[in-house]
Amino acid sequence: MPFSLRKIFPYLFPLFFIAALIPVLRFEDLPPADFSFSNGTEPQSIDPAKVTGAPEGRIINALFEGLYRQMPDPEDFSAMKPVPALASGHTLSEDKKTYTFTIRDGATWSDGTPITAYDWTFSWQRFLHPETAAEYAYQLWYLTNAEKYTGSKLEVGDKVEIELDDRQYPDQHFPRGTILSGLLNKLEKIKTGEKDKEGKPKTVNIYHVEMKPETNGIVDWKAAGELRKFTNIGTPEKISEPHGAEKVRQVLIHFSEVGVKAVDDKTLVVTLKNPTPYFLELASFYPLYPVQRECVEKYGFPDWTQTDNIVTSGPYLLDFRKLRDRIRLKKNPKYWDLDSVKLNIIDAFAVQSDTTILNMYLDGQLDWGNTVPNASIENLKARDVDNGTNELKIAPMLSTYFYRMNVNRPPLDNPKVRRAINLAINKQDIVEFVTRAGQIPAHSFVPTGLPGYKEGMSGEYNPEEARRLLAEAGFPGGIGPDGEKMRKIEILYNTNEGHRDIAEVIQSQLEENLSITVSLANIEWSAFLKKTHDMKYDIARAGWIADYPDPNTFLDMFVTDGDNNQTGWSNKKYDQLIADAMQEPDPAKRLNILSEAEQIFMDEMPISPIYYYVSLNLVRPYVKNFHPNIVDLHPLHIIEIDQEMKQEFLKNGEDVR
Amino acid sequence: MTDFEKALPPLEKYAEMLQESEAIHGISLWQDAWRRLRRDRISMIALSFLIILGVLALFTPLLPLQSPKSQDLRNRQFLSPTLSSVPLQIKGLDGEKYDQQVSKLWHNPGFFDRMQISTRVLIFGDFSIPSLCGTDHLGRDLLSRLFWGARISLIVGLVATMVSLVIGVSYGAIAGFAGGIVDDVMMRIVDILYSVPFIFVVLYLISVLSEDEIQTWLENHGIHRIIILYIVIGAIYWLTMSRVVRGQIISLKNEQYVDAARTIGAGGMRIVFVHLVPNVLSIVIVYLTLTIPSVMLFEAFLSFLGLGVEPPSVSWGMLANESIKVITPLEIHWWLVFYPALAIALTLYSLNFLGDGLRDALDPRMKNK
Amino acid sequence: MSTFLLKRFLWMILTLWIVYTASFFLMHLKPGGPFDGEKKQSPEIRKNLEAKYHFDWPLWKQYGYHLGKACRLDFGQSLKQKDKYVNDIIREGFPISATLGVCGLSLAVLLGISAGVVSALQRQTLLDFSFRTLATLGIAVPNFVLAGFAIIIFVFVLDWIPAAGWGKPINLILPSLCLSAPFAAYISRLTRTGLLEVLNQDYIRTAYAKGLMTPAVVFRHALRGALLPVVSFLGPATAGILTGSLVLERIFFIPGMGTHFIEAVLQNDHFVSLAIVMVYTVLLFTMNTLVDLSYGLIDPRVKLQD
Amino acid sequence: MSESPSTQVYEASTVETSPVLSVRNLKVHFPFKRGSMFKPDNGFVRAVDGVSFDLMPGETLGLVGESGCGKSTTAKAILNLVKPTSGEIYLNGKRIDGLSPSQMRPHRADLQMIFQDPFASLNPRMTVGSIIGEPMKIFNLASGSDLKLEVMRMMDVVGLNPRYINRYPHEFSGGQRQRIGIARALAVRPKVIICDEPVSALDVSIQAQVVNLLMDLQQKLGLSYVFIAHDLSVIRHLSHRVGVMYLGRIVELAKSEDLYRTPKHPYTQALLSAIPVPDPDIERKRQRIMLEGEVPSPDIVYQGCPFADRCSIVDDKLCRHTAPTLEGDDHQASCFKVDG
Repeated sequence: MPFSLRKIFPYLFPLFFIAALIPVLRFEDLPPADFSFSNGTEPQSIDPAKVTGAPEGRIINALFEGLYRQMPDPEDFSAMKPVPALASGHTLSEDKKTYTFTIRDGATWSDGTPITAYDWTFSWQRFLHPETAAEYAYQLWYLTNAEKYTGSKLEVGDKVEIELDDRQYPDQHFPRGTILSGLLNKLEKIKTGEKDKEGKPKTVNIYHVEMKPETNGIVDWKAAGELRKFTNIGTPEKISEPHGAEKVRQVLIHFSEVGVKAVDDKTLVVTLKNPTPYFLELASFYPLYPVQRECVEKYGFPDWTQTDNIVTSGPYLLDFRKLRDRIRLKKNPKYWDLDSVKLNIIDAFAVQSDTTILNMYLDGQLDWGNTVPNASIENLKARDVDNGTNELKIAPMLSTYFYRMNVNRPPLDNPKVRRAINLAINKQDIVEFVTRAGQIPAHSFVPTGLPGYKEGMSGEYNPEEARRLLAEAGFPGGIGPDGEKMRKIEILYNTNEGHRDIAEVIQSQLEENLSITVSLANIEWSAFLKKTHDMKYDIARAGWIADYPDPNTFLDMFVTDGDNNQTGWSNKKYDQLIADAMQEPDPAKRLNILSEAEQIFMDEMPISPIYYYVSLNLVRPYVKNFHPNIVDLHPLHIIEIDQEMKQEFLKNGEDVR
Repeated sequence: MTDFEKALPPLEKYAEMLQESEAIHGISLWQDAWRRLRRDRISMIALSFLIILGVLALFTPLLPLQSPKSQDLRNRQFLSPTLSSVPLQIKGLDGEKYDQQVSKLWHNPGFFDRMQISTRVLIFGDFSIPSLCGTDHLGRDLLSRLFWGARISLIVGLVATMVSLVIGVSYGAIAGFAGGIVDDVMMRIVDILYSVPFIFVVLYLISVLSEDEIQTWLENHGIHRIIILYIVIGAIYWLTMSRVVRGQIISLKNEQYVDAARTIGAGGMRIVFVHLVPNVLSIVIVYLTLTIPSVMLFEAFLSFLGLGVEPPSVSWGMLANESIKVITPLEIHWWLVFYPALAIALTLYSLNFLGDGLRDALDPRMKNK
Repeated sequence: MSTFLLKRFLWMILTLWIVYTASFFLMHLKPGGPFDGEKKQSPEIRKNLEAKYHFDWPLWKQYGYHLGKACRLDFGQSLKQKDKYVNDIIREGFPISATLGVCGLSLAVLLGISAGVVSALQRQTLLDFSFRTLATLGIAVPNFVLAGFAIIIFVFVLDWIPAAGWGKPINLILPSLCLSAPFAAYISRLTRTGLLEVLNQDYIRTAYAKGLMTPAVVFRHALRGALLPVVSFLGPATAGILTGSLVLERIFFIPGMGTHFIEAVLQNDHFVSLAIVMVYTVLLFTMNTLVDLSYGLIDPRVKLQD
Repeated sequence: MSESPSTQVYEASTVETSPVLSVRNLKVHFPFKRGSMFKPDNGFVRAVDGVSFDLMPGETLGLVGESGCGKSTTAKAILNLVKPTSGEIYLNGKRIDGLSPSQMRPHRADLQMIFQDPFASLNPRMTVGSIIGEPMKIFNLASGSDLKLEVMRMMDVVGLNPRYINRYPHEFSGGQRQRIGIARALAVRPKVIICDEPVSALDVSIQAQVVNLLMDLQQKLGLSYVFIAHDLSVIRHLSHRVGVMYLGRIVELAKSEDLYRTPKHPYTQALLSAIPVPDPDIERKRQRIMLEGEVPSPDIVYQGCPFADRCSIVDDKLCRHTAPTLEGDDHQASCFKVDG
């Protein structure tokens, strides 16, 4: 080691620090946004087919547009109504199963190319395609054969499409390789001898297909064709070889069988399995928004979503995106309804902590905060009164906070015990003193506020009745038939202060009112989900937000073995009623059937509803056209800033706080 | 052999001297250090504070405190420090009713706590100290929660530190004594573990331990999740300890008394644990007083992530974390921030000062000063 | 020294491999997968999702596949930030965390050493006592509590600094201050003790005897010897800074690697958390090596071993 | 201890003629590494390089030499504290070199050691009682209160107040501490004790007490000593035979009187000439042999006699090519220039 280096070395450390500081001094100064809001967690993606959450929805709603769009009802701003967007209108067939949409003239992509009906057929095919693995794919399973397409399910006699293994970019499923068409003659399932994760034997398929010729994109299903055998690309050689099966990427039901068809550039025909009264709401739901085929096929996923590549259709363009910091949106000059777009630049901050949101709002960094810490609600209300403003906006929401009860685990297998627990929970106290935002104590699973629907009833807080029910169930005073105390019941919740407070209060109420021992367990989110999915809990907290404004979005999850049932509860009559409602074309009758079903549900009580959520928004007084509503959707492009008021407001700096 | 024995004086001769010898006690190095420590006033204040705190924590159920868990949403939310109190309503109850009230007020206390509680009821009846530190967002008494939290936090600190002590000292001592390849490999393992971000391991361990089968197994064996938490934290903090110990052992193992121990046939384990470890303990003790604070802070950090203790148990970390929620620009329930922060800061303060004092007292250069 | 560096490098590779393997299997054995959501997917969708990310493969095969890619520094796509490649996430987050960390660390060193020097020179005065009290406070208060107080004081009472966010140098002040507090405290204690010890030694007395003024004695002679423990503390401090920034990035809404890491761990975004762990490991290892190296450079008596 | 030491000559038993300890061609080499990665320079330090001797029952064998000549290493190698590179060590006719710690343990009851530094050789955290009691515990010689009595007896034997059993080493003086060390060695009733400069760290006045104690014990208990020292006068006082070591070898081995009267090896002569003689007349006339140069580094391999460079009577033809071996019957020396 040269002596000089030893001398210099102590000075190298400070130098190193100074060098690392250089990037700080090179922070770019951005022009300020016209409007900033907190958007919750960082959006997982801005590809409409890939996401399920509300933060993603807010961004995608600004970047893209669907056939219809949910907008505040001019007659009642608290209600949202689907209004024509990229479609200029639709007609509905007599049997309420076929919608014919007309695509709006002048609707263009942000690169200037026109938006046509074919964009939907492509986008929905991509959305349903198994390799897209869209979690929300079931939102489109109302279309005929859509579910079969996603699940790669086939029956003999089905028309099938076969994608050969000749993709331009093997790891991208769009653009696809060569597509062949044919009729499935025979389907062989062969065991490979291996076992899958659950220990079931693995099988591979050999498809025997009678090929049909295709000319100019039209398949001649009548023409005779040769017989070929196919199998999926992962099939081992030792099976495919002896069967003489060709390895192909996908064998799916032919997409022409799925209920979406572009008749011409302007006409899109959608065929449903059953009458679906809320289909227009679905058509304005962001997963069903079209994406541009050229863009997707040119860059592939995820590159097409990058700022430089993305082509969009909505009122805003993606300016830039900084992970877990912000997404900046700028006005789309090619948007068909440019006049209604008021704001030029919008920042969506990915802030999660509600305390941070409040701090940023009060400090003037946010114009709209989408949630509020419980502890501050009273103060914010008082502040509004003091300032004569209405910044804290509270509105009921179509969603329910509830506790699942595992009906497979005694003593919760007894409906009387479940009802006793429900009646022993003082929901009024919880909303008044814990959540404290004007949430409504819940007596049913479906929230109040759906027009024409009468909710089921589970009874009000009544400790005597609860004790009586518990005694009837064989546990008078919390003591079981064997003279032993009823076993300890555990409330499971995911790590979160709010859930913890509610659980602590309920724990204390149950111990007080029923003299049973309740313990609490909190685990982090994914482990919590795993445990509830696997039904390894006694009581677990849950929440459900409506996908669309209809009781069905709540009720159909509790059919026997429903994916989101997770309580083990099953009732034949209930299943039947839900199925009947599905087929019923008359809206009023249908709601009655659903109401009847919910009453059964509430009598059996596999869940205890705690309260109906409210949306909490903090909005600065100079923000116009922000309407609290039942689905907590707030179209960004109609929001306006009253500049005069803003200037005045900022001048009186004291009032900010 | 027999010749040898013959040459020695008879054994019986010393029996009476044995009595006399009992009276003569040498002053060990520990006593010497203690003498010096006693002269350091700040350390003694710190030590007495810690001892008092420990005793109070141990006998918390005996104190006439309010229930740490009973809520009063309607009347007692966010009460600032006040002289009003909530009587326990337990006096005069017996049998089933008494048991129910106890579990309502204290959530399944163990046998030792139950005894203390009944003594408390005997002495103080329903009386309880007013909410001198205010109440929290569910209307619970903060003073009582601070005391019950002290139990958990101190136990977390102590047990985790003990775990780290046992692992760290054994590991470091064995590596240092064995030397050569064994030492190399063992210390490389420590290096590797150093590189694993702790938080990551903790998150995974905690979620693995929450697995149903594992949890039931643990419960059947009477192991509470919080114990696992201690062990997890302890298992993390042993790394530095083992390094410190190893360094000391390496410098000690060439001492002649180690050679002497070998010539009298002492085995490796005996040399390490009888001869070497007691001689590194002074360094270890100083290091311990620094480990306990970091463990307690780590527990607070876990509480921040919501992975700490389960309610209705409380810990200081949890209280500090709850206090963060009420720091908003609109209103600060200052007592919720101040008292937990004060409790943590005073304890850690004392430990730090005690550590400084111990370092001086145990410093061999200070011998006989 | 080249042997030393070469050996260290090989150890780092081994460490990385072990850490990777351990993390990989821990992650996959941990309950709950990346695809679990509040709404459970139907089996078909679930199957498609698992197939897309090769979760249907046997574990060892996945391990081999991902390890192979990781060796080529390709950590694949994020499971949760679906638009992003893992490398992009790190590329975005790392400079932010690095800046924050370096600022925190340099602030800690600067504040710590100055306070330590003042404390040592003014021993047993009020100034010394207040610095020591402050230092103990810095160690004793959890940094998220500190952050809460700092926000109240600097943002709302004094209104000097925006509450949260990232993008301007002013955003850096509060987080790096809170981040540096415990380390500054520790460094000041180390400096004070070290300096006091050195100041009592013969060569310092000699320097005094030569008629040198106090600052010259302190900075030319004493400080160098006293800094050795500070330098050795920098290794663990780096580790602490990394953990500390996990919390502070969350409170101050800073889109750094710590935020990405916690989110990834909590959401089971395996590939992201793996990659970040790798980055952390490299950082820690490099820092420890630098510290070992600087020992030898600062103190000629220390020889480098293996 | 009133008898003058010079009159005490223990006559080796004529019945028992087999040696209690035999060392045959003992070598201890320590490997070392130095140099850079590109120019490695690896080698061995030949600390002990072919030492052989026998120790008869009841005998004291002195080993002298300058510091660094391998005396202590020889002692450690005999006790298996360092691993010998080659050679054989027999205790009571049984080979004990290269045994594992557990195999070695039974032999340790017969073979003990007294260390140089009475401060460092006692564990500062243990009481005297537990220090002396430890070997008894290990060898299961006593337990419980018997153990304490045994310890007190040992303390009494070495001249310590048995009442101080609960005191700590740092509360004793150097001489007392060395007595604790001796008591510890005696605790297992050994036959052979290796004394590694046991008095060199003590004041001269105390030295005599400890030496006398050792001789007294030898007589009473029939011990055999290997007594290592760099001080020739102490050795002369208590040794029956003396070996002179130079650079890891014994260069001269003879009965004490013979060696001091007629040293054969030039190195021994040089060493002896350095001892001041009490009689000032003789002292003035005495011719002192000054050794030239430094003790050569033990890591160099010598072709010829390792002493050749410093030897006053060196014969370049004779001494530079082959190393001499110990020759002679009773009075052995390894030098070409003297006849054995």
